[in-house]
Amino acid sequence: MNMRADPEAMKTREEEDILLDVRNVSLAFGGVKAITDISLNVKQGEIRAIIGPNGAGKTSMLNVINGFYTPQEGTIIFRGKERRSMKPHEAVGQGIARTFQNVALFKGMSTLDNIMAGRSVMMKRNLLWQMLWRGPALQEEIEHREKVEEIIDFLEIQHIRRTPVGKLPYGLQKRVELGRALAMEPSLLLLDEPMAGMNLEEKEDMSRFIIDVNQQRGTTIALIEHDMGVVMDLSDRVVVLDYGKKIADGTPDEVKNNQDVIDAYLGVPH
Amino acid sequence: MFYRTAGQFKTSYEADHALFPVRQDAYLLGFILLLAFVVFPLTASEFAFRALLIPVLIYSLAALGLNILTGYAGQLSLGTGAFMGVGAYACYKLLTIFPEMNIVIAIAMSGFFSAAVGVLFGLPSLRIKGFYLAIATLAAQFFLVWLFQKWAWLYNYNASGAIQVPNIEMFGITVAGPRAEAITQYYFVLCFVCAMTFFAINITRGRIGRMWKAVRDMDIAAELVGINLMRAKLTAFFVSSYIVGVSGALFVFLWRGAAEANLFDIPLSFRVLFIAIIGGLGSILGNYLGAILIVALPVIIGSVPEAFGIPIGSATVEHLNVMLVGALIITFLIVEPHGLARFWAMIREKLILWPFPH
Amino acid sequence: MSNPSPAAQPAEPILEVNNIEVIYDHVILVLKGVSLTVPRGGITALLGANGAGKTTTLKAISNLLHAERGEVTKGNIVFDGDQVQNQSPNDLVRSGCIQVMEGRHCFGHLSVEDNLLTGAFTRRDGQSAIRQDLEMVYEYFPRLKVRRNSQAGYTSGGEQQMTAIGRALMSRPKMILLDEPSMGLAPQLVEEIFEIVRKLNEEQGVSFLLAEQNTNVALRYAKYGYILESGRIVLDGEASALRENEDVKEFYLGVGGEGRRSFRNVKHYKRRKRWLS
Amino acid sequence: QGDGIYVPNLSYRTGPFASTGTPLMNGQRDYITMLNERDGGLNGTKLVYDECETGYNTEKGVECYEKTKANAVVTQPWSTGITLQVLPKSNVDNIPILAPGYGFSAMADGKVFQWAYNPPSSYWDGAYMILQDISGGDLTTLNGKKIAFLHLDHPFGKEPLPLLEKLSAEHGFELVPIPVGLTEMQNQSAQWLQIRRERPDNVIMWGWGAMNAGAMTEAAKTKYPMDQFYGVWWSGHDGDLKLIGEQGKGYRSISWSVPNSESSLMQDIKKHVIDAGKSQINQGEGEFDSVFYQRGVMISLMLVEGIRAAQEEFDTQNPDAEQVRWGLENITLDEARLAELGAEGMLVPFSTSCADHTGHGGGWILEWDGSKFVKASDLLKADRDVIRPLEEEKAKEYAEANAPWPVNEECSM
Amino acid sequence: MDTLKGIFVDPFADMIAAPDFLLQVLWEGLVGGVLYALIALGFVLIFKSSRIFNFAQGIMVVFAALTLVGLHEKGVPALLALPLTLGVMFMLAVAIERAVLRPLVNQPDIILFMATIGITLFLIGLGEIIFGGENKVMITEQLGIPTGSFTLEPFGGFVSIEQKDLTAVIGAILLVGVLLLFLNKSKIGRAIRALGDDHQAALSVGISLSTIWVIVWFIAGVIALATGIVWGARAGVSFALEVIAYKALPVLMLGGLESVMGAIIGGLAIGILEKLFEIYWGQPLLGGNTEMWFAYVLALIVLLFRPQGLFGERIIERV
Ligand SMILES: Nc1ncnc2c1ncn2[C@@H]1O[C@H](COP(=O)(O)OP(=O)(O)OP(=O)(O)O)[C@@H](O)[C@H]1O
Ligand SMILES: Nc1ncnc2c1ncn2[C@@H]1O[C@H](COP(=O)(O)OP(=O)(O)OP(=O)(O)O)[C@@H](O)[C@H]1O
Ligand SMILES: CC(C)C[C@H](N)C(=O)O
Ligand SMILES: [Mg+2]
Ligand SMILES: [Mg+2]
Repeated sequence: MNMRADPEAMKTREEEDILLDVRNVSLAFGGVKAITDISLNVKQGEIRAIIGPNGAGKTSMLNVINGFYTPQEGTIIFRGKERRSMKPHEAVGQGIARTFQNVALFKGMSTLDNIMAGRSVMMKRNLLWQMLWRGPALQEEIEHREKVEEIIDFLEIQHIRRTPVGKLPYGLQKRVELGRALAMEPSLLLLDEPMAGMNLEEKEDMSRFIIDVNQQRGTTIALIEHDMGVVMDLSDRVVVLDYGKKIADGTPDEVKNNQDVIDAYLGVPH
Repeated sequence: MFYRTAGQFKTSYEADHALFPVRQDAYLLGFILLLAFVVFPLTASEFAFRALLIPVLIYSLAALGLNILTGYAGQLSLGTGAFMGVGAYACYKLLTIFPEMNIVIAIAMSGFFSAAVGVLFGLPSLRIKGFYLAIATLAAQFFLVWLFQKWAWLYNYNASGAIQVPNIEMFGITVAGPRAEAITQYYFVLCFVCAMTFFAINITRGRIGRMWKAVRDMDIAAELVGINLMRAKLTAFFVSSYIVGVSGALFVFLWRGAAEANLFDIPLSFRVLFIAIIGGLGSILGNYLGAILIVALPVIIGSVPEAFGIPIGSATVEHLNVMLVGALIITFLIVEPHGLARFWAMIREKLILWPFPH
Repeated sequence: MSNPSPAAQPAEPILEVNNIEVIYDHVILVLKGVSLTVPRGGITALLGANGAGKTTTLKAISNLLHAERGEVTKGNIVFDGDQVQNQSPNDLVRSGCIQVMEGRHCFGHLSVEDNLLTGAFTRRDGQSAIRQDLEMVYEYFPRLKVRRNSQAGYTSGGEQQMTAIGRALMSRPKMILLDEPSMGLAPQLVEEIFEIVRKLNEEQGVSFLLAEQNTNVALRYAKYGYILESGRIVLDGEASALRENEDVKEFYLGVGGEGRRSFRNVKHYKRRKRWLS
Repeated sequence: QGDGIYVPNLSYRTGPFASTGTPLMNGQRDYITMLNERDGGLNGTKLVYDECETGYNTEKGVECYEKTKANAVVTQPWSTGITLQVLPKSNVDNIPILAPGYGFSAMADGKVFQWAYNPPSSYWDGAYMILQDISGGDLTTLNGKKIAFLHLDHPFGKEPLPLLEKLSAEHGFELVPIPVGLTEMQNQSAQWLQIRRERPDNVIMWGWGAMNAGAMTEAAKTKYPMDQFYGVWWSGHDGDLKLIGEQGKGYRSISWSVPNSESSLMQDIKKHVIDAGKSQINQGEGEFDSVFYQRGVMISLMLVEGIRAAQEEFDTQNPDAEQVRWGLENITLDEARLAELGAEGMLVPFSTSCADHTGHGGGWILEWDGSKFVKASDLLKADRDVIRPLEEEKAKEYAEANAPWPVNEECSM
Repeated sequence: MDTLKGIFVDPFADMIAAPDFLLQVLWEGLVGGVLYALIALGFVLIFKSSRIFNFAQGIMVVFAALTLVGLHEKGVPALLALPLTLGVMFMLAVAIERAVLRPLVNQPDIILFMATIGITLFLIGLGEIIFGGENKVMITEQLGIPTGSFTLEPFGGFVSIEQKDLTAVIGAILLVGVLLLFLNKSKIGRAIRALGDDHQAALSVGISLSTIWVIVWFIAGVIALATGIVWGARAGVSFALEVIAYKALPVLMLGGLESVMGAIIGGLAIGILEKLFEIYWGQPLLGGNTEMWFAYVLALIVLLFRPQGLFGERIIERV
């Protein structure tokens, strides 16, 4: 029951094809049903928000999409390929990158290294060259370093390049995490509550980055967020989950005024 | 003042990737190398070579190997001693089977044996984590030492069950065996250790090093970032065990001169672990600092009462020594859980700011 | 800008923080002289950007810094008439000051109910009273009742936040230090939690010190607010007054002259303004 | 060590081997103290006795060796493992090794092992003598018997194996080696279950430290007949047997020393050292009367005889290591000399020579009577014709493996 | 072919041929297992309450036993020495809490683990200075523990059972029962479990780390004393005992680091299986001494299937 998006709210896009199609997925942990028979899709180039009360299964949904959880039922079609699950690092290879609800950075490493780690899949030089730090290994390192520096510039985190991320304030950590995900050059970027714990100013910054990534790089984004202002402003379409079930799906305006959503999630109309 | 970094600008990423982005660090290293290659050999006594310098170098190398596994890749290992043993026995067998083989090659090759064994015992790390993984390494520890004892082929069926290093020459100079001079052995070990350190630095700061650290800091996230956990962990076991194996071969061939199986038992593993931890996990420099502390300290403590002519029984000295080492370990952990390397980093940071803090 | 204690503080203070300095790891100076007061029965908000030092302030109050290699090097803190420095964290809890830590910190391997019960560790008033409070917590957070037997480590973020707050309630505190209670919670729940805060405050006279990023909500519920930046208090005042302050409006509430700004139209230039730097 | 003759000892008074090590060290120490007190040293030169703690750990032992070797006239490794490791170095460092009753049995071959001494009997001698006692003197009667060899899994425990294997092949008895790992010394239930299953006619034990006590308790529990249970001289410690007391009655250990507290030597030690409060002995437990304490005394006695010989030969108060080496191969401790020293019957008489660094004095059987060890046989002597070829063969092998290895061809018998 | 027969046929034939011997093997294994389980219990308690992998448990056993025997040697009557030793263990717990745990609160696991190795070294040195290195005899009789043995005679053979072993088995069962009740039913028990998850959070809800730790380390000390008495009664008391700590590690892994039940079942399983393996496979086929590693390899194999051990807490993996 995919509602056709309101053409008015849609931006002009070259393609309208579906990048990711989740079909009838169910996931349970022992007795806990985290996701019950949910279908949803993400179109090429859009910003897709997933909202819902705590414990609704949003994070689980992302985990299913990038292969960390294997659903008991249903299939996922990504770029036309159908599957039930795959190894997370395969998902990365296919172009799915993500950030995490509870910052999952490599705490002992510097910002630069964290973002460089995002490029691990793309780096190939073997141990021997690494050992010598000459020729191809060095060259490869420098090539990727340039790419990473672009991201660092883009996210305006030059000043913390060498700081171990464990010491950074939370907001910056989230930003580094975004950087790491971007370093993977994903075609689908999954963001799990990127603005939780941020103040207004930082949320504005983060919004700007998300929009830029989406517009300049053409990256498709799936976004979980509890700040309704952000969700409503940024997203093209919103899907609402509640206790593992989908209760609404549509443009921000449609969702905002949906009574079920108000009851289950928003509390008061926003 | 000395550590003024201002005015040192990098104009390319290549320069930024140099071994020592801060020039003073390079000077410092030069100074240390000068000490190691010139000053010590000129001044040290035979006792100093055998009781201090050579063991410090070899233990640092072993700790470096362990540090790669535990400090960089986050896989706790309590089996270092046994892997050193694999290196030592491999080298022994290589040299008995091919007596003509150059000892440098034999030592370098023996590392591969322990690397292979390391990877084998590293396989469980794909499923088992943290302290539970320690069991896999302990299984290696106990099983291998048992094997060293029971498999007579390993020690050429010697009645005593020990391996004995014969006199080995290289370019006409005896480098190993009872006739070798301490100073020759020192240089031999020093060169090996320097080369291995250089390689280790390069590996740990590049792609592979990053993969390891990522796995250490958060393996789930590493996996979700596209790092193949299996590859990362097994390369860590490989590289680590290689270095440890080489250090084991050096340990026996260039220092101890002979070894029984139980030399590689758990106290050795713990000693190396101490060095790595007191020195600082995830640091290369730390291994050296740690080794200096753990190797030199007992020697010094042992000679203090003697120097002051205090009549203490040798057993009491030994007991006090053990107690002190225990207390020191605890003290160091409390003062700086991140090890001596962090200590140095702090000093260095202060020096950079000095004399104008904040 | 200095930080004069406002004359019009109602009631006698339950908590006084006097000009404290905090250093981590012997070198990192994080708080550079913070003073604040929480009146008995008041709700006071501590606002500020990331890394401003809110959490540090709260941990200094509940004496938890020690575990992070942090130290109060100057100033003092008085809770309910007693110097905090001389008390251990559990003394503090016993005398009624409890903290809900940022990032939840539930006991992952314990069930939700056991988590709640650990909150009653310092209590000496018997099983039945504790049971009663447990029911009260379940009333506040019905979701917890459903998940009572699940391992807390496997519950969702929101459920964990509820568990953490519920756990604090179980100690029957006089004062709760709430560190970012709204983080990661659904909007409805944020309102609910703040309603609970209000209720506890009004019905049971519990005092609150809230560290919050969500300035909007915080200033709606708090009576008084402090704004912290880079380890210093830069502004304080009645919540209502703060809400009207132009700078606060601009930087913390996101309402410029022409009403609420849209996140979509964020300008691509730095518009950071700091009171101090 | 400015004045005096420096005689270091690689001792162990700690760790799992301390229980057997300590009384021996005390004995060694007290004899030398006694000489210093009573006679003002050896021919007027003080003996400087010094211990370095090894914990019976080979690695530590080698460290101690390095640490003490500078001024030493002798090194006393106190462990077969350590002996084996310092053996190749002794040739380079030129320090004699004195390993009485332990070490590598082939060290008897003085042509090859110019710097090593293991008087008065070697492990191979010991093993042979035990078999003699078991067989009542005729080894051929062992045919068809089963003998378990319970040993510490350490160079020490493995040392007699080559000889035992050879003899088992020659005389047709079945040899069942049962190793005890260093970590299992105190819990030998698996080993003793094996013994119970195998039902050997005799058990021979090469045990040391905590292993002895462990074996005694298990033997009692398994109800293994004590009179079929033999031990090497290091497994005959009063303390170990006291653990099981009466139950140990009949246990025998071969020994080349016998305690005699009434001898004038021991009385001198009592007077000059113990009563003067200069001993570390633990008087409460009858340590003074024990086999091991008095054997310690005998060991120092042998050493001092060697030094004395060097003093006399080279006419010097302070012989150096090279000279002491000569002294050690010219010890003559016959009955007369022992009597002169006040140690009559306390040590098997023997003498060393350039070619014979052991002396092969033989040994007696000591039997535990429930409360102490008593001498239970005449002097036994191993059949040298059987052992010597093996010694020569192993010594040759050793020299080849450690080439270049100097061999002194000038020695003759 | 012969090897296969040696592996799959002969051992079982042996078992059937001498059932009394098999029983003896099982009994020995069981008694060994009880001892392993006791040491493992000490580990588990401390691990549960602090995530500290307490390597010093082995030396605590030695220390407790030596104190008991040492006091007795000094002329203190056995029944007075026992409470005095408990007092010493309590002081030890307090000292460790003050000097080591408190300053190291909230540090990574491995650091605390290292610190316990530091404690081990310290106690070894201290103990040897105070008590000396010799093997001492446990004062079994003086404590009123029945000594002597009796012999069962099944299948025409004999199984000899030491009374003190029997006492040990019964004592261990009681101890475990009490502990289980304590952990699951008492408030302190819950606090202990909470502490294991998050030190800071525990502090923040007013659980006093110091108190809990002293309690836990004291209980571990009591268990150590019990272990020391039992083990000392078999083989005497000396520092060589310390190595039994290594025996407890695989037990822990097999049973699960946090599980009291696991420690018991793991201990018994390992005790019995390693003995069976050594006697029927190890000695005939592998040259013996397989007890050195058997437990570890067994634990490793089990862990491959259950990474948290048989009864350990599930490892929470979430993002
Ligand atoms: N354990 C620590 N060691 C060193 N520095 C620390 C430590 N904890 C916090 N800091 C630093 O102290 C500063 C203040 O941190 P604090 O957590 O108090 O800020 P906050 O206002 O609570 O921020 P947030 O909104 O992100 O929670 C930050 O710059 C942080 O990096
Ligand atoms: N690995 C797991 N094991 C057991 N239960 C799980 C696991 N992961 C999630 N759950 C359960 O599934 C449900 C959905 O969790 P999920 O984390 O997806 O919620 P969410 O929508 O992201 O909530 P929030 O907004 O609070 O983050 C929760 O009840 C949670 O307890
Ligand atoms: C007295 C000791 C030297 C005996 C010892 N067990 C050895 O190694 O031979
Ligand atoms: Mg979530
Ligand atoms: Mg905070």
